[in-house]
Amino acid sequence: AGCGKPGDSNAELRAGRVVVFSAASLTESFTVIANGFQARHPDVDVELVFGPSTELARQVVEGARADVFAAASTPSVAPVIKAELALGAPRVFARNRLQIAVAAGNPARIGSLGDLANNGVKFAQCAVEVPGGAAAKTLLDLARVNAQPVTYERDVKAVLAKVRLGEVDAGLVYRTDIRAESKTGRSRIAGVEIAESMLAGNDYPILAVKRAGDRRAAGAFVEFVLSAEGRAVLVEAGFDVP
Amino acid sequence: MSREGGRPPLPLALPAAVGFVFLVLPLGALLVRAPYRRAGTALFSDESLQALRLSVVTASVTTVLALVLGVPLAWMLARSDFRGRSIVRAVVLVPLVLPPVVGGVALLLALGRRGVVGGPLFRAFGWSIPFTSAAVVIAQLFVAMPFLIVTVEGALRGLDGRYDDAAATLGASRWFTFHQVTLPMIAPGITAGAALCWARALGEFGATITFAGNYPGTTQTMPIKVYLALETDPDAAIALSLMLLLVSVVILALLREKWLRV
Amino acid sequence: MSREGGRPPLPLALPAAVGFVFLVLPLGALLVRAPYRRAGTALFSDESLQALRLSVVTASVTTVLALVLGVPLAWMLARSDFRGRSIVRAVVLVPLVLPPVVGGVALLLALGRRGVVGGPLFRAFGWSIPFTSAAVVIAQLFVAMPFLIVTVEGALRGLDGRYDDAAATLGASRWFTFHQVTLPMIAPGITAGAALCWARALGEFGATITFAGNYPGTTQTMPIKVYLALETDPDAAIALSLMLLLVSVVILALLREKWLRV
Amino acid sequence: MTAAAAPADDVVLAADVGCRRGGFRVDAAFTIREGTLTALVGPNGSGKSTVLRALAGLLPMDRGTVTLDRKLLADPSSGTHVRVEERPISLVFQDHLLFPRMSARDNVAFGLRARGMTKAAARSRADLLLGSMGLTDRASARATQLSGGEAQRVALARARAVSPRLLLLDEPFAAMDQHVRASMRADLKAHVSADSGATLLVSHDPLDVLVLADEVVVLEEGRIAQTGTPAELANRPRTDYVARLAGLNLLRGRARGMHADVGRAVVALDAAYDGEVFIAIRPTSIAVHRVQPEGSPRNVWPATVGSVELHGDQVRLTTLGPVALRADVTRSAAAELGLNPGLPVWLSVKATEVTAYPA
Amino acid sequence: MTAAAAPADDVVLAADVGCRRGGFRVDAAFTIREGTLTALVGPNGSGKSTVLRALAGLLPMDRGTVTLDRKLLADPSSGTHVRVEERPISLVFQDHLLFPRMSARDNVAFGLRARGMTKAAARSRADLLLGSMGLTDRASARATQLSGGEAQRVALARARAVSPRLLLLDEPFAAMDQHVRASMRADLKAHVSADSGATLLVSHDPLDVLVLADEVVVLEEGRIAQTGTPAELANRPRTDYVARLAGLNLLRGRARGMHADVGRAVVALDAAYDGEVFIAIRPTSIAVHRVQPEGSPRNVWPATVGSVELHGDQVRLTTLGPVALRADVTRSAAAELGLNPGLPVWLSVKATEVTAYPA
Ligand SMILES: Nc1ncnc2c1ncn2[C@@H]1O[C@H](COP(=O)(O)OP(=O)(O)OP(=O)(O)O)[C@@H](O)[C@H]1O
Ligand SMILES: Nc1ncnc2c1ncn2[C@@H]1O[C@H](COP(=O)(O)OP(=O)(O)OP(=O)(O)O)[C@@H](O)[C@H]1O
Ligand SMILES: [Mg+2]
Ligand SMILES: [Mg+2]
Repeated sequence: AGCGKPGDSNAELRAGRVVVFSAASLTESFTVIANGFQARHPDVDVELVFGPSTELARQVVEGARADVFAAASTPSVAPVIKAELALGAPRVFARNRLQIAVAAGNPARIGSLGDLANNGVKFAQCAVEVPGGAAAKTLLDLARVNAQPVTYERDVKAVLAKVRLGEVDAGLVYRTDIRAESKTGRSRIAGVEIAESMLAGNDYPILAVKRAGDRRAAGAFVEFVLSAEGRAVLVEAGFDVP
Repeated sequence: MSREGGRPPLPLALPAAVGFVFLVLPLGALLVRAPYRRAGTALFSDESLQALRLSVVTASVTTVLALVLGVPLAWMLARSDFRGRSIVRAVVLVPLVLPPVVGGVALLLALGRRGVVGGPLFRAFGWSIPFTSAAVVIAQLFVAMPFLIVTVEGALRGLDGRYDDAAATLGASRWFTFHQVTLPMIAPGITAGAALCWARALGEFGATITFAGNYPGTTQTMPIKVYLALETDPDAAIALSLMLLLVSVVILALLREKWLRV
Repeated sequence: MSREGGRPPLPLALPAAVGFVFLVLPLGALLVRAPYRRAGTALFSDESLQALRLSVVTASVTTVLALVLGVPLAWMLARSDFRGRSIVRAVVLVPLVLPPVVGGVALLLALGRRGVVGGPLFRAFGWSIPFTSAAVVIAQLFVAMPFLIVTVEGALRGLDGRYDDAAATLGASRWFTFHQVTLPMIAPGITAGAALCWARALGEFGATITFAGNYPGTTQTMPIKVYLALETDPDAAIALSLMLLLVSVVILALLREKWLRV
Repeated sequence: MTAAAAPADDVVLAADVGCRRGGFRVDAAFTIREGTLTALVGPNGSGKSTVLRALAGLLPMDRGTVTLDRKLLADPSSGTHVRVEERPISLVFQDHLLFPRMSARDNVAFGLRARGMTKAAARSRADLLLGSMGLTDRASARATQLSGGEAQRVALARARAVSPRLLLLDEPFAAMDQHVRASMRADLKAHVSADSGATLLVSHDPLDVLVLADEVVVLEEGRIAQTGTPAELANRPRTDYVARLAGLNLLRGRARGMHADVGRAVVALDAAYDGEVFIAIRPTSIAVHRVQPEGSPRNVWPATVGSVELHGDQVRLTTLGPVALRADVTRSAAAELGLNPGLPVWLSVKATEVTAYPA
Repeated sequence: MTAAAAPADDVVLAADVGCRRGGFRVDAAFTIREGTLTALVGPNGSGKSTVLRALAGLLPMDRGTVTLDRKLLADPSSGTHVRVEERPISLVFQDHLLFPRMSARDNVAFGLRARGMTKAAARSRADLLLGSMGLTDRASARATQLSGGEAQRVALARARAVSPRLLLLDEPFAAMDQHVRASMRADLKAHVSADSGATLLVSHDPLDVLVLADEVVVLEEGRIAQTGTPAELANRPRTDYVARLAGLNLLRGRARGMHADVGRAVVALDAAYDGEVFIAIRPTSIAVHRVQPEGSPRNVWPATVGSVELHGDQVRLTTLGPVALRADVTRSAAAELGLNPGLPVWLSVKATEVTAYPA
């Protein structure tokens, strides 16, 4: 239940500062979004702090200065809610789906999720303890694909690195990751769409922190992320938006 | 050596006490706040024990390899005067400073399937090192061996070189002198270096997960398990850490007692 | 010491060479595959330089503190015979084995706003340690000081205790003896320990990000920056690591030359 | 003589040292008076260095007491053990133990600086001392860059710099050349005669004992075998070791009137005794003959030449037979007699040249 | 005499050592023949240990050559430098340098094991050697648990165990007691007389030189000051150091016929000389008087007593005046004359007691 009224993203804001804790996978999107926000509110300084979601959550709980917290999974905001530091309920602002990452040219000829179970195919996924791994497990289970990865990486980027370096033939990663990779222009990675991808995915929640120095500005930033402008940036990055 | 105690001087005892309190406080807090109730289940799962065993075994293999390769390297640095010695020394320091994850990337670039050395190996024999327990050892060795080398080099430099002279006048080759005279004299330094190396290998996480990956039973070491547990169940992570701690401190203490008695 | 070179014996030179190749290969691969073209932009951003400076400064402060607290602690372990010495030694080994992230959690439990010690401090004075540059130093100290302690203890144990006897017969207190006789004699060991401590502090990531966070400028050290860069731009991460590497190896080499000349 | 008895007024050190080292045990009690030097002598491994270490406090005692200037320094029975650095005692170690990373000057200055003297003052005092030892130009050399004799002189200077009440010297002259040794000896003599506390000197050189010692304590196998002034020891040795130190032959036997039975022979004595006696014979007073001599000497024994050693103008023989003796003859006499190992000879000594005293 | 000349048939070592150590420089050439012992003597810091280290190969030479058994071991001019461990040379260090973590037995066995002998064989050989040195019961003790004299004996055994062609001994007896020293000396003498290569002995003890040495090399300030047999040196010392070693007074002057001018006095000689001469006078041949003596002695000088030292039955004086001399008088004579420092006296020496020889 919220007590403060979330501000309108277009309303005038007093000069101030917003510290945004955001999941590392949002680095590119939020940098663009923050620039957009600042263009709208030139007096407000947006300071972005990126890191692993769970690490950031722990920092918020331990009293780190944070006004907005955008996480890469719903469970990772739980400690903040449990510590009663959320200003209102977290709101899902983006959703990510899985894709199969393969080396450019797809040498192992992976065409579907089922190909991961083929003999001799080495693939990597995230550990089930992290959101990407949980999604991958759900997806494989629901799609009834009995495939064993050679490694449970700690996050999607590590999976991507293994694919990039050719250590594995394929990896289960987020669409956004492959999109970001291809944007660099000299990508060594290609994506293979998964027909069943809608069966599992990952929600990105955002919330303003109760302790926020400037609740109005924090609220405004949350609203801005959820606004059309923010959503456009996220879609561009490969997210599904609600 | 020969004189017994007396009270240690304040300028030493005081900072020592401060240092000790500083180190013991977090440990104490960890013990006080440990989730003992819920610990049992996390601890005695098969997977935890598997990870613990893998950690202890790989760290021990790593330490043995580090002794075999690192002590001679330390000797070369301390006692031999060859061209490029400062380059070798710099190279030895590199893994100390390199963030472990980057170390893992470097290992992939060198020994991975498409690596500088690993590539030809893979094409010729079909060998692929990553994702095996051997890769765990390699990652740990890369990160932990420098600790041994630097410590042993320090011990060698502190040694009175005249015993080497005495050995040579008795017709002993440098190798004979090394293992008969030098090694016993730097035993405390080697013990210290091996302890550091073992501990560092046991706690290694970044390079291991990057180079060797994470698969229960073959490459999932305890620190990796702890890291992942932190994502979902911090209590379990603390319980696992305490278990790792207990086992390793007991092992180190036992070895130490045994070695220092010699 | 007094005799010059001659060729080093094969049983030493061979493993030393293997060890060296093993350490240099990944570094070489890193250098070969480094993204030099794109490196510049990543390197000379303000944020990178800030992170580098923060890293070097905090690691240096950490090393100084570790020397002040750790050398006396090592002396107590090696030379003083007090009850509970084996417990102190075990405590010193703990941070070596504890996964750094758990170390960070332990520090939060002890010194955090809700910690065993940090709680009362916060309530009484409003002091909060985490997420400050001081917290970076504390995290590094917790993780890195044991390396110094173990190395220096090894050096002390290798020392001929009779010089202490000689000093005592001249009326020197144990403190005077310590800083006039013992310290100069274990200088190589202290150098080694300080180098290890500095390097470990410089590369510290897990405990720092957990206990100190990662605000650019105040708590974002180079390894944290590298870690985050790995998430978005692996090439930049490698470039940053190489920069960290270069700077630190140069600093260590310079200090080493200077200290060893004494 | 034992420390347990109330010491005389001018006694500086009253020691009764009981301690063990591995399987070796020392028990020795003696005192040293103000301004005197006591020589502690004995064979290798007899426990001399051990006694010195115990006095300095470097070795825990398990029995006895050490009292310096009426202050109890050590008494295991009451748990007293004054710390090494608080005893006004310095020790010159047998292997000198100079601090290897310091210059000779800083080694000598060390004790003064430990007592709070400024670095500059201590150093200039050290330079003075080194100068008086003829080491001015080596003062800046590191301890490891000194020759053996130089190092030993620096060690001596270092111990004396702190003006201890008890100076313990463990073979301080062993590595010095003749000239330096003589001058160090003279120096020490001058120092001791002043009001300088007590000095305990370990040495294997009879000359050191003769020239320097007021009292001699002979240690053998960890126990005191004899004590006395140098002259007493030189005239009436009571152990083989002391006899050798004094350059005498020593026999032991059972006397009855003017004769003593020494096992395989009988010795005619200078006077009448009864019971166990020691018999001392000077090597130069032994005459050597190819044929059995006639005439005045009352002691005549057959013997075989054991070894022949040239000592300058003299030849030293050891002889085997009913009485094993060392005899000194002139070089020309030795040549004339054709002395060679294995040669059967006759030895003769006048009864007046034989000194007997109760054992 | 120099190594550069073609060495004689039985020359084992031909050395011409040129090297520096810090600011100190040594240049010395000498040879040693098969089965002989050369004594290397000289004041503290004269470079004896330096020469030994250079011969062993522990110190690089910058000039000269070392040839052992006709094999060139070192020659900086051609870059030859046989490695230390490949030279058939052992060295007993002045500070013995026993391996501290090993037992006495293992120290002695070390060189044999380094040559490939099995551990058991080397140890039993070591036990034999230690037994012959009277150390059977200390064989298992660690090197750090040995007394000074014991350690030195072990060091000697260790060096001899490997049967070197050249045995270098740096004051090997300094810490030994009289008895042990005599027996070690006899032992060494027996060893040297056999067909045993060459031995170079550094010692400050004149007796060692007298008893053991076939040749003596005197080193002063890094250069050879005199060489010769012990007798040559004892009779005709050419430096103050040698004179002191031989126990003589040495003067230097310019002779004209039967007299020599020694600066502040004139000395009547035993024979006629011309030019620079050395003059040696035995301390016992100097008579001391309170009033100017009349009669036969041709040399009479005024003097002042400098120091008086008691050496057993004898009193040793040093005198100041136109000629500074050491004189030995009997104890009774000294008492009679009331000799005390500062006393003006007259010294007299017969011309026949004066030995002069060209400088
Ligand atoms: N640390 C030790 N442990 C066991 N035994 C020892 C130890 N130190 C000395 N000893 C033994 O104790 C005995 C006495 O040794 P100490 O050094 O007192 O002899 P010393 O009279 O000084 O002889 P030296 O004239 O040879 O120096 C020796 O037999 C020696 O081997
Ligand atoms: N490492 C060194 N560096 C500089 N000078 C040195 C070094 N070692 C020795 N010296 C100097 O060289 C000179 C000769 O030393 P050496 O040890 O050869 O003398 P020595 O004849 O053996 O004297 P002693 O009889 O005292 O043992 C001495 O003045 C000494 O101080
Ligand atoms: Mg001794
Ligand atoms: Mg010498």
